[in-house]
Amino acid sequence: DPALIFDLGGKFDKSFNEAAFNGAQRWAEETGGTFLEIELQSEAQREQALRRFAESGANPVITTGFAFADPVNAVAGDYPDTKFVNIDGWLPEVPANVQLIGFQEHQGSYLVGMMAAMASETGTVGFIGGMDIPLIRHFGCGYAQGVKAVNPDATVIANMTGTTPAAWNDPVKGSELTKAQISQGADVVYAAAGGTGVGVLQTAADEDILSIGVDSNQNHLHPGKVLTSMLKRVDVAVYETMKSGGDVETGGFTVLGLAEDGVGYAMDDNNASLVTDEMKAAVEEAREKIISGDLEVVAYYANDSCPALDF
Amino acid sequence: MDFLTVIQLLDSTVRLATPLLLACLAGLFSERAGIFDIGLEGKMLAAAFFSAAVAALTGSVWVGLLAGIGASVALSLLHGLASITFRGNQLISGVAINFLAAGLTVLIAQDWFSQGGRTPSLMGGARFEPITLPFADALADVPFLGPVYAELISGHSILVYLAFLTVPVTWWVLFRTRFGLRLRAVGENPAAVDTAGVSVIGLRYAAVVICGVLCGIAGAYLSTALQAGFVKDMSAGRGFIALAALIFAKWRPWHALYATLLFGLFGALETRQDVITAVIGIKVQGQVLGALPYVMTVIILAGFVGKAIPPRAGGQPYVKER
Amino acid sequence: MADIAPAIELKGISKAFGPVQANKDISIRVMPGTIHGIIGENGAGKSTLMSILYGFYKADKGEIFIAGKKTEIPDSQAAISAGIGMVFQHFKLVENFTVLENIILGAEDGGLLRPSLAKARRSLLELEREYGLNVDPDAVIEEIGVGMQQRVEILKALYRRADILILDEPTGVLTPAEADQLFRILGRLREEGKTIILITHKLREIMEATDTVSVMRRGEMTATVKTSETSPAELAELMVGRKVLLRVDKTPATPGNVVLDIRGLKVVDDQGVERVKGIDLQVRAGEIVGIAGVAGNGQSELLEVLGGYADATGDVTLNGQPLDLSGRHSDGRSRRTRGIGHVPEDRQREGLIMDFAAWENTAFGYHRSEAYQSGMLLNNAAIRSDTEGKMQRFDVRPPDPALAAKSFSGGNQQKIVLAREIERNPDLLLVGQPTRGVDIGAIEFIHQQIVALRDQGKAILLVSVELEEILALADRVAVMFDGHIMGERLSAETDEKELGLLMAGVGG
Amino acid sequence: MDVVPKWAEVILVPLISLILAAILSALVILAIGEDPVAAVNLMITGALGSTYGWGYTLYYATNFLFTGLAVSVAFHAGLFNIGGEGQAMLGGLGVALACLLVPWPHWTIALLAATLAAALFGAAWAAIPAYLQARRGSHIVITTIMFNFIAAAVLNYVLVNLMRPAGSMDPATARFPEAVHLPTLHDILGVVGIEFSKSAPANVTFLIAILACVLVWLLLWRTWLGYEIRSYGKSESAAKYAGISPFAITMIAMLISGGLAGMMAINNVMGEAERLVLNAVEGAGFIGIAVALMGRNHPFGVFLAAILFGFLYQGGAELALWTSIPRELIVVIQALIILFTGALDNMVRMPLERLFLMIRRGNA
Ligand SMILES: Nc1ncnc2c1ncn2[C@@H]1O[C@H](COP(=O)(O)OP(=O)(O)OP(=O)(O)O)[C@@H](O)[C@H]1O
Ligand SMILES: Nc1ncnc2c1ncn2[C@@H]1O[C@H](COP(=O)(O)OP(=O)(O)OP(=O)(O)O)[C@@H](O)[C@H]1O
Ligand SMILES: [Mg+2]
Ligand SMILES: [Mg+2]
Repeated sequence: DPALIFDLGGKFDKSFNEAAFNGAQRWAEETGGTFLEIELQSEAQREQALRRFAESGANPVITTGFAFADPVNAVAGDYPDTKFVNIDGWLPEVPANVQLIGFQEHQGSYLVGMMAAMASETGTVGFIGGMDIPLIRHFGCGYAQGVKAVNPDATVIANMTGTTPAAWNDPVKGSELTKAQISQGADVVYAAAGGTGVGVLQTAADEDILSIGVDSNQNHLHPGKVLTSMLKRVDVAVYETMKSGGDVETGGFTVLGLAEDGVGYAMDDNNASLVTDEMKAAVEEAREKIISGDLEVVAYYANDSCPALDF
Repeated sequence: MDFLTVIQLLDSTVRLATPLLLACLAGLFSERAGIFDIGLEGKMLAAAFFSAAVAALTGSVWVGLLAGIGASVALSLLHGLASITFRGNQLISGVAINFLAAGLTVLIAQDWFSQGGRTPSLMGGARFEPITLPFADALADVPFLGPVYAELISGHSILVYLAFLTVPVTWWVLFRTRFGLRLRAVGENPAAVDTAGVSVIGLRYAAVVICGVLCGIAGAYLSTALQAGFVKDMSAGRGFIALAALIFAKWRPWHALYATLLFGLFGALETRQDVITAVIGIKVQGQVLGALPYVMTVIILAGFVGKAIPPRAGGQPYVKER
Repeated sequence: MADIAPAIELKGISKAFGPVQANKDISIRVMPGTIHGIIGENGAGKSTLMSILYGFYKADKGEIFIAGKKTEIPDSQAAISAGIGMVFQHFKLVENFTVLENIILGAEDGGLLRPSLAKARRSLLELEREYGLNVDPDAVIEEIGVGMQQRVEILKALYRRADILILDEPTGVLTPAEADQLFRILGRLREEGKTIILITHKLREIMEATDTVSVMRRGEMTATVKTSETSPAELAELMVGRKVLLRVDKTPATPGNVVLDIRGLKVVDDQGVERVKGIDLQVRAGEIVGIAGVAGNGQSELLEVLGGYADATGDVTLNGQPLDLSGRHSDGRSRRTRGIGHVPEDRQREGLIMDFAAWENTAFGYHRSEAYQSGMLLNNAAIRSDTEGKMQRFDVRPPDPALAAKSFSGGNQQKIVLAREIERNPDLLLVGQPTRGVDIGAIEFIHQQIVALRDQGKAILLVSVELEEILALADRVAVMFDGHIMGERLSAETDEKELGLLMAGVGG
Repeated sequence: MDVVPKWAEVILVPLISLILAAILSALVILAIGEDPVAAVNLMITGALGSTYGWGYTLYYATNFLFTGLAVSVAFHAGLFNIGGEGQAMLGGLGVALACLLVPWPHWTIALLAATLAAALFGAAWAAIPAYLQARRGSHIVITTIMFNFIAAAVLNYVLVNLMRPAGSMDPATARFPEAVHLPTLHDILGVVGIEFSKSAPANVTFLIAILACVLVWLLLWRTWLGYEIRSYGKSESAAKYAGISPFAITMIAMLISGGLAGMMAINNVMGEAERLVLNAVEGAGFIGIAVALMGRNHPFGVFLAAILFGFLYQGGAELALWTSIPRELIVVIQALIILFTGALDNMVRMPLERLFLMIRRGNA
């Protein structure tokens, strides 16, 4: 059986752990298979869970979150017959039985940034991150580049919710940040903040501005108020990995960008009226260019800074 | 920094201060009666969940509010059982209540709604809506006072007004009524109350229940007024900040208002990097901004507040015979 | 006589605190309009018995009759309703409340404070006029003296219309003048037909004020006699179970060199109030100098400065060497290394750590001395064996070094402190209120120890509010009033009357 | 003089309390539709049934030992140090700097240096609140709470902006060099021929924690400094009479307390993760409060309480691993155990007292 280990946020984090769970769920429903799962409670359980699942014969062992890269690296050597897959992680060298799946979040964020800039009437848009970590800056950086691509004079206001894990579950602060950004003129806000994002989207809807969801399709939360959602198809990654089972390819990086439909923007009935054809065309064009390599969105990781936004 | 920005900043201050204020006054009642309560956080969280959950189920925010208060009071009574009846350690009991609330809320939420420890989004009558005070729109254009009235004073949920009203009421109850006199006495010297023929246990339970009611309102405010539903751990440490505010306020109602407004202001400033940049002239780094409220608190505490003396019998169970 | 029902009758009262039998099958009758004294050693069970009558504790067995009627007293409310008022040994006042607030607490009229306070203010004026109990209704308790605090306690009882008033060691903390006033008030109350129960360790008070007296010993009521038919000596023997010397037995002093020389000492307290206003005083080897004075006239501050825990200005020398009055070398430890021992005025707040075992308290203040160390660690065995010796020599009961200080009676707590300070052989011993609240058996012993130290040629500075004690113990008396020394007298050449005038700031 | 004999006080009261907590927990487990007997079984075998389980139990216990001792030492001085969390975070920074900046030849020297660094950083973080309390009267409860938040911001800044290896997305330091890896219990016990699980993180720090217990005990009850700390904590007025400096004791007690909290980092940072991650302390500072209170602020009590919490953490992990019981249930079980053993203990003690008194009277 495959095993799935959720990061500390817990499997219902309204974010990528939840997406991973949905992917696994879909696989289970379609194949009738079963999978092992655990929600971590502490840092020390990372290795513990990896080893326990490996020892019990689970294969592949899928982990979500960059924090798993290091423990997976440490454990993999002891279980050569088990395959380990980590989503979001990065390692200088990837062991033979480990596969790292990375998403080009900045590309997806770039597209929703473009949409934000086009939907904005004030020329000011907002970004609200959860905990201040590089990954979230990475989201914000792609977003800002997209905004600037459409409107070089646009202002991007970026805020982080906090510096502790509590920043992922503080919708009240998310609301307050949203209001603060609205006071500064923002009329589209992009939330990459887990449970805090619930507050952001809510307040945006209450205050009658547009918001952008993250990770999974959150358009339905406030129909007609959520411009789009930046999709990060963790569910697909997990689904595919589980489907390959023990034969999953390992020993390298899988990069899921726009080309692979690993990231993207969500369109459905809930936001159909908000997205004009013009927007769609522009975004589609940019998408093609990014895929073809004609357009390069700079990743925050490239040199730990962002050309379009100063954190 | 223009006038409107100031108004917005203060508006945000009021919203952020309200849950702190309610929790702080809750703690004030309890601690004035000699029962230390580090379980404010847990009670607020439990109330946030139950008010949102019941509001979602019934569609009525008022029923939800009652349920939130009920849950908070239940935890208060547990605290009372441990620290009043069984003379246990009040700090431990408080710690336990925080854990209990953190665990139970998600467990029950998952059991009831299967939405990953969240409640469904509240809509319509299941939520406290902002209230527009009379003439707010008409007066909005009056210079200075207009915006203050329309933007700052008007447009909050009823619980905000309730919270601010609680300050004078608390003051009045504590210092102008028989109950208040006895309550303060029991926190200073329970033996004096006992020998005066008044039940120490009864008074302390009453205080703890009031604490529960106020924490309940604070929690309901979070999930049904500021937000439209419950998210796990959504109290996010506000109970502890309220506790700090209580010490800051030296256990006095009006000072509690000032202290929580100050914390609210710090919180509001944290969301307005632009204002801070404008005021001090340089752009502050994100993490520095995040630490600012806490650094400011320490500075103010060290510079201006001086020694805070808690109620003398605080934290100790009343034991006559050993 | 026979047809008047007793105001109070207790029948077969028993009370145990866990394994301790505090009261054993106690019966007692108190007639209305009389003052009934109760005496007994520390821990005899006096306070417990009265607390049962007042509903503070619940008796395990026994019956209570008030004015001939069997009455259940499950709590203090019931006692108050039955017309009983009690002034506890340790006052039950809310320190940061005003006098008025303390008085109405629990006896308010209606839910609002203002009318209650106004009404209480009026009644207070009446009570004041009636009994001469003057207090400032708006003073905060922690800012007034113990004498006034006690009047507040009495007013509390009278305000509740008590017909029966219990006073537990009321004079322990009072000055002679305050005590006299108290007894005048008690006299007036008796005249009005009120019944009073008075617990005290002072036989003089029993003899002067009471009509009948009961003696308690180890939880039992051993005797009840008419005061007019007994004598202090008899009472003392009934109480302690042996003959007690009621006078201090000492030879005239032979003063030697000046040990302590104080010149121009001034003390300013935290609030900036000058407490000691430039005093000169000398204490010689082999003499006891007593400081008399009403509490709050600077004596406590003087002791604190000499003990090293309050700052002061002026010149003080010990055996000719100057003593730092502020800074690093002005703390309790430096004083001890210089040979100053100190029995503090408040043994429970200063002299002892109540939660520590007796043996730990034996090291208190001397815990860094060589004798108690072995290498980097404390030599607990040495401290323990030292404690055992001290407990034996000072007759501390029970002689169990492992028992917490709070579990000893007041007298025995005082013996622990005294043993610690005296056996260090200090050149100068500071003693504050050595026998406050201590029973006569222990008083006799404590006085003997202090005199013995003097006879070894040590200098002793004694502060006490008990004039009787000062006169009996000191060789020379200085009277303090308002931060000044009003005068010095040889105790053999003065009397209570002269000292009393000095204490009131008259003469000099 | 005590009514309840010592053995009953020490064994019977906690045991009955634990059973009560277990019964209530079982009811909660039943309520969410799981099998409580199986769950308890799983917890016990998972945490105590193998050297592997013990390895984790002891690892967690080590963390709690340090933070619990930290809270206790301050408590004896009458100071409520809620800042263990922040102090341990800073301790982690000290360990990371010590391990990364200097090429240590051998783990023993590295451990020594890291311990020192951890203690110094932790102590430094406690020093400011201590000073403010001693000199300005600023309430230490607030200042230490504030310093927890400030520590989080500091650590975040350092990890995100300064110490993160280039290219890594993880706000964490690089892995420490091989030379500073601490021997695990597997390595240590292997020397004496005891088979201990290779994969559990309990390491030599556990022994240091036990040593710390002994040292704290010695300090508090066998040195004049400890004597002064305890005296000051019991009665400030008496301490002044005895010539004990309130300022010195407040500072010293808090420095020791902060140092102990900081030393937790040699376990979780150097011993387990071998790098410093943002979330390294994850609440152990707060658990330390519960551990100290439940252990009645005595090092041996702290030891037992820390093991109990270690058991709960590890047993809880096993539950989460092999059942679909959500992790919040474990939080609830923890809460119930803290409640019954720590706060409702008199509910058990009072009837016991009556019982023993009856027996005593019956014999007399
Ligand atoms: N609250 C209490 N809890 C437990 N034991 C108590 C309590 N109060 C008193 N005792 C015990 O009961 C005994 C009687 O105490 P009590 O206070 O009645 O003595 P007392 O005669 O008033 O002494 P003193 O002259 O010192 O005031 C004491 O020896 C003590 O051990
Ligand atoms: N709560 C208590 N627990 C145990 N023993 C107590 C308690 N309260 C008082 N006692 C004991 O009861 C006896 C009398 O206590 P009490 O409070 O009357 O003080 P005391 O001995 O008169 O001392 P002081 O005169 O200094 O007040 C002492 O043996 C004392 O230790
Ligand atoms: Mg007594
Ligand atoms: Mg006494």
